[in-house]
Amino acid sequence: MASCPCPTEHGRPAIDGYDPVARVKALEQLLVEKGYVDPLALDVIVETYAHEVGPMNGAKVVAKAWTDADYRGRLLANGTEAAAELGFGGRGGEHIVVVENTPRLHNLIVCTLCSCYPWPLLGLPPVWYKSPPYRSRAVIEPRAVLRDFGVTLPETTAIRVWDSTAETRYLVLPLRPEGSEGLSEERLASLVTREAMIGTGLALVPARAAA
Amino acid sequence: MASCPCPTEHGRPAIDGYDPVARVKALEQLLVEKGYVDPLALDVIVETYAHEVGPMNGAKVVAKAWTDADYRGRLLANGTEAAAELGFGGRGGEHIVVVENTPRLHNLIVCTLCSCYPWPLLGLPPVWYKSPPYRSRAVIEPRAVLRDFGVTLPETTAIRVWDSTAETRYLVLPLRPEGSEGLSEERLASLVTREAMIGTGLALVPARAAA
Amino acid sequence: MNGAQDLGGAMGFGPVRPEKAEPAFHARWEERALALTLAAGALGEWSIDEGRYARESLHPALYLNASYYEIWLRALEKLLRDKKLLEGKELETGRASRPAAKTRRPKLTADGARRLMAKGTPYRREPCAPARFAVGGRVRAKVMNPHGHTRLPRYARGKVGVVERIHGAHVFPDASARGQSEPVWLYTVAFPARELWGEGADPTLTVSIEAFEPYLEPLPSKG
Amino acid sequence: MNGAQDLGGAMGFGPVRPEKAEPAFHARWEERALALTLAAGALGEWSIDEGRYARESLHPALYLNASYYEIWLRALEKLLRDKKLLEGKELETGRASRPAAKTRRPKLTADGARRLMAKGTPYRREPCAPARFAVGGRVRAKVMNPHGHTRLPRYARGKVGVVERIHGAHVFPDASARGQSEPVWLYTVAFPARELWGEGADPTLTVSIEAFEPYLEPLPSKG
Repeated sequence: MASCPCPTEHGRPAIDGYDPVARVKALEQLLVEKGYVDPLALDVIVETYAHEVGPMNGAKVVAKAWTDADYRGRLLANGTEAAAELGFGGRGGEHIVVVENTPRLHNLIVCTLCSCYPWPLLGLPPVWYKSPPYRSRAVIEPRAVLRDFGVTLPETTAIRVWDSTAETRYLVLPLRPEGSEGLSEERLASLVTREAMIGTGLALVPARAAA
Repeated sequence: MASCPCPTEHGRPAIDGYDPVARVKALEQLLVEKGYVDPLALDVIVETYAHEVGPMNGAKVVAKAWTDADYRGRLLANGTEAAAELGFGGRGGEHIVVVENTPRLHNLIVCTLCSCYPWPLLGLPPVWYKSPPYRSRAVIEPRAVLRDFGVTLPETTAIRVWDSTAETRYLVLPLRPEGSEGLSEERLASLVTREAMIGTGLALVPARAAA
Repeated sequence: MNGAQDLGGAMGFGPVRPEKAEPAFHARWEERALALTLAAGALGEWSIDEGRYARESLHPALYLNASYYEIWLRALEKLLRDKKLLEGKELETGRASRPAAKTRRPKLTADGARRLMAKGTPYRREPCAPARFAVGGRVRAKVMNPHGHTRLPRYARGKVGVVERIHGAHVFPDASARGQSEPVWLYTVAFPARELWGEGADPTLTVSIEAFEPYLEPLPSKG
Repeated sequence: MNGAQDLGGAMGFGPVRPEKAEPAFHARWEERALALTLAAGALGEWSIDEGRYARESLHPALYLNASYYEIWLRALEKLLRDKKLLEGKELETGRASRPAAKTRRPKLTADGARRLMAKGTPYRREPCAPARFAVGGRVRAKVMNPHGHTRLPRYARGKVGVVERIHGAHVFPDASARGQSEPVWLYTVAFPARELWGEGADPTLTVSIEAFEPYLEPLPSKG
């Protein structure tokens, strides 16, 4: 007996025989045939989120904020406008709010009700972000959740969890890691993981990033 | 695609391939082999709840309460002792509380957390009593639940729902139906359905009982 | 625990579907699942609350897709494993691979089963202290979210109700599920639906829970 | 609605399982499910909140057993049926059996898709009235249990928090899910974990929600 019934994005069949592979194929054919959907538009959407939009966008924003105090100020004051300065914005990120980690405060983003996430900066949310274990536990035992990611914060660090229950979308500005002095924005961006911008991780220290 | 994924007591396979029929057979064999369980004891338990204990017990209690005001008083004061007068009690009914319907107050029993139920008076709970639709809705929209049973109460009737969150087990003493004057206790008992003693039904009126 | 068992107020499950002339059992495996649960429970290795906790600890995706006897059966297997009466391997193969463990109470006989069902196991105990609350008193159900077993449903937490009945001191499920014995006072506490559900609640509805004393805190006795 | 989507504080789901170097999609059907959802949504027949409601209305036993893209796909089929763009029979057979319905907006082109993703659809609106609450004010999240869509999670209901930010007036999801437009003020309200979870809560934890003004009620400004 499988002891973990967690659904995966790919694998377990649905409980009522529903076959998403077959259904999505039939549905696309039908919607195209009826003239509701243009397959070329579908391709553009897939391409965008498969290749063009992803955590590398958010990482650029973070790296710039680490090196440019004025930009950091603008970013924290109005995330949407500051992201737009770098060309990022749009669908799923119409109202961006950036929250800053400090040595005494760690921020964590969750959407307990669905899967709200800053698409233009981080791309599509990972499976774990959309799944019941994260959504249920982030608001009640975030330290235990962080342990699942291998992160242990000092007990003196306060934790602030932001439940994304509206169209405002949150991004964590992580602490700039030690040993990153003098690095270029590009190198700095390579230290900024998706998890660091959600708050389930920390920015990489340069040695580890190189390893 | 089946649109209703409600599990039934018999039918749909488990989501992880768990086969209760095979498992229970293997488990019994194993427990008997190891000397933890006597198959004759199992037979006695099954016989008891299949044939000896059921809503007919509760119906006798109700019929007696309808015809014997002293008994009714004792029943409402101490359900456990009054049930024992008629020989009913034991497992799953160690602490019985009887609550009385009046023209202005209708009582309904539920166990939102599991399946607590007055076994010695009603036998084993029906599937619907143990299932999420009833357990979730009885405490927030009992009138809608009653409609599922074909029961509509006057809007002026207050509803009292008893959530059985301890080992106290509840039984509803339903209103004695009109047209039942002068009937024998035995005839009266035949008007008392399981649903009437849970509160999801009313006692039958004699004409319908005969039909 | 805030598991899938805590269903009060949840939505989306569809209508209640009563079955006409429902039989006591729908299949032979259900009969045996019930009887095995009772007989194994009589060995004294776990309390009724440990049994409930084993059920509610099932993954919610399993719990909500299982019939009730399937839930019982899965929990029984878990208890037998956890209490080391059986090994996982024995459960998989259906064959004993080591001798039986010693149990607190002997194997239930046919006569013992008759006695068990006729007598039950009362949960009322001698109180350790006087009752803290009186009938008619206003109390608030605590806000609490333990990981262990509790019988305070989520929908009542933080809500203000009135003590209606006192049932004496009973075994405290939260402790009993940890194998501890701790009698506490048990009350019926009634809440107006407006308090529980807010705007749009049925104005004719009152809901009561059975509340163990540690679930309750006193309120200033105004209004 | 108190559906399976309202997961904050629920227990029993096991650990979070991060996937190393997780790709944007795990299978081609996921790509198409996402793209179809966005392209069909662009026809203007339903709001983002109607979409969410379609997902959270799935039977909890289905919701908790489905991957997220399966949830999206099931909801998309439901919306297409409910809005009469497709018939159930067409969905079953995969073949059109009647002409297309008229839609509020035209079919999304490739260029249109680029614009849609680059521009998004902001949810901020002109306010109809001044904000009722100020930064620093104490507010209570209402006790409410609507059957329709809401974005006030159960764990915050009845709890007292502090207004931290005001985001302007936004589309109100509860109304938007019914096809109505009603801008209301949107706040960030922060709650100490002790208020949300009670005894045993992490003393270093504060949790905020985005709270629409109709979810909030004022509190006497003591303490």
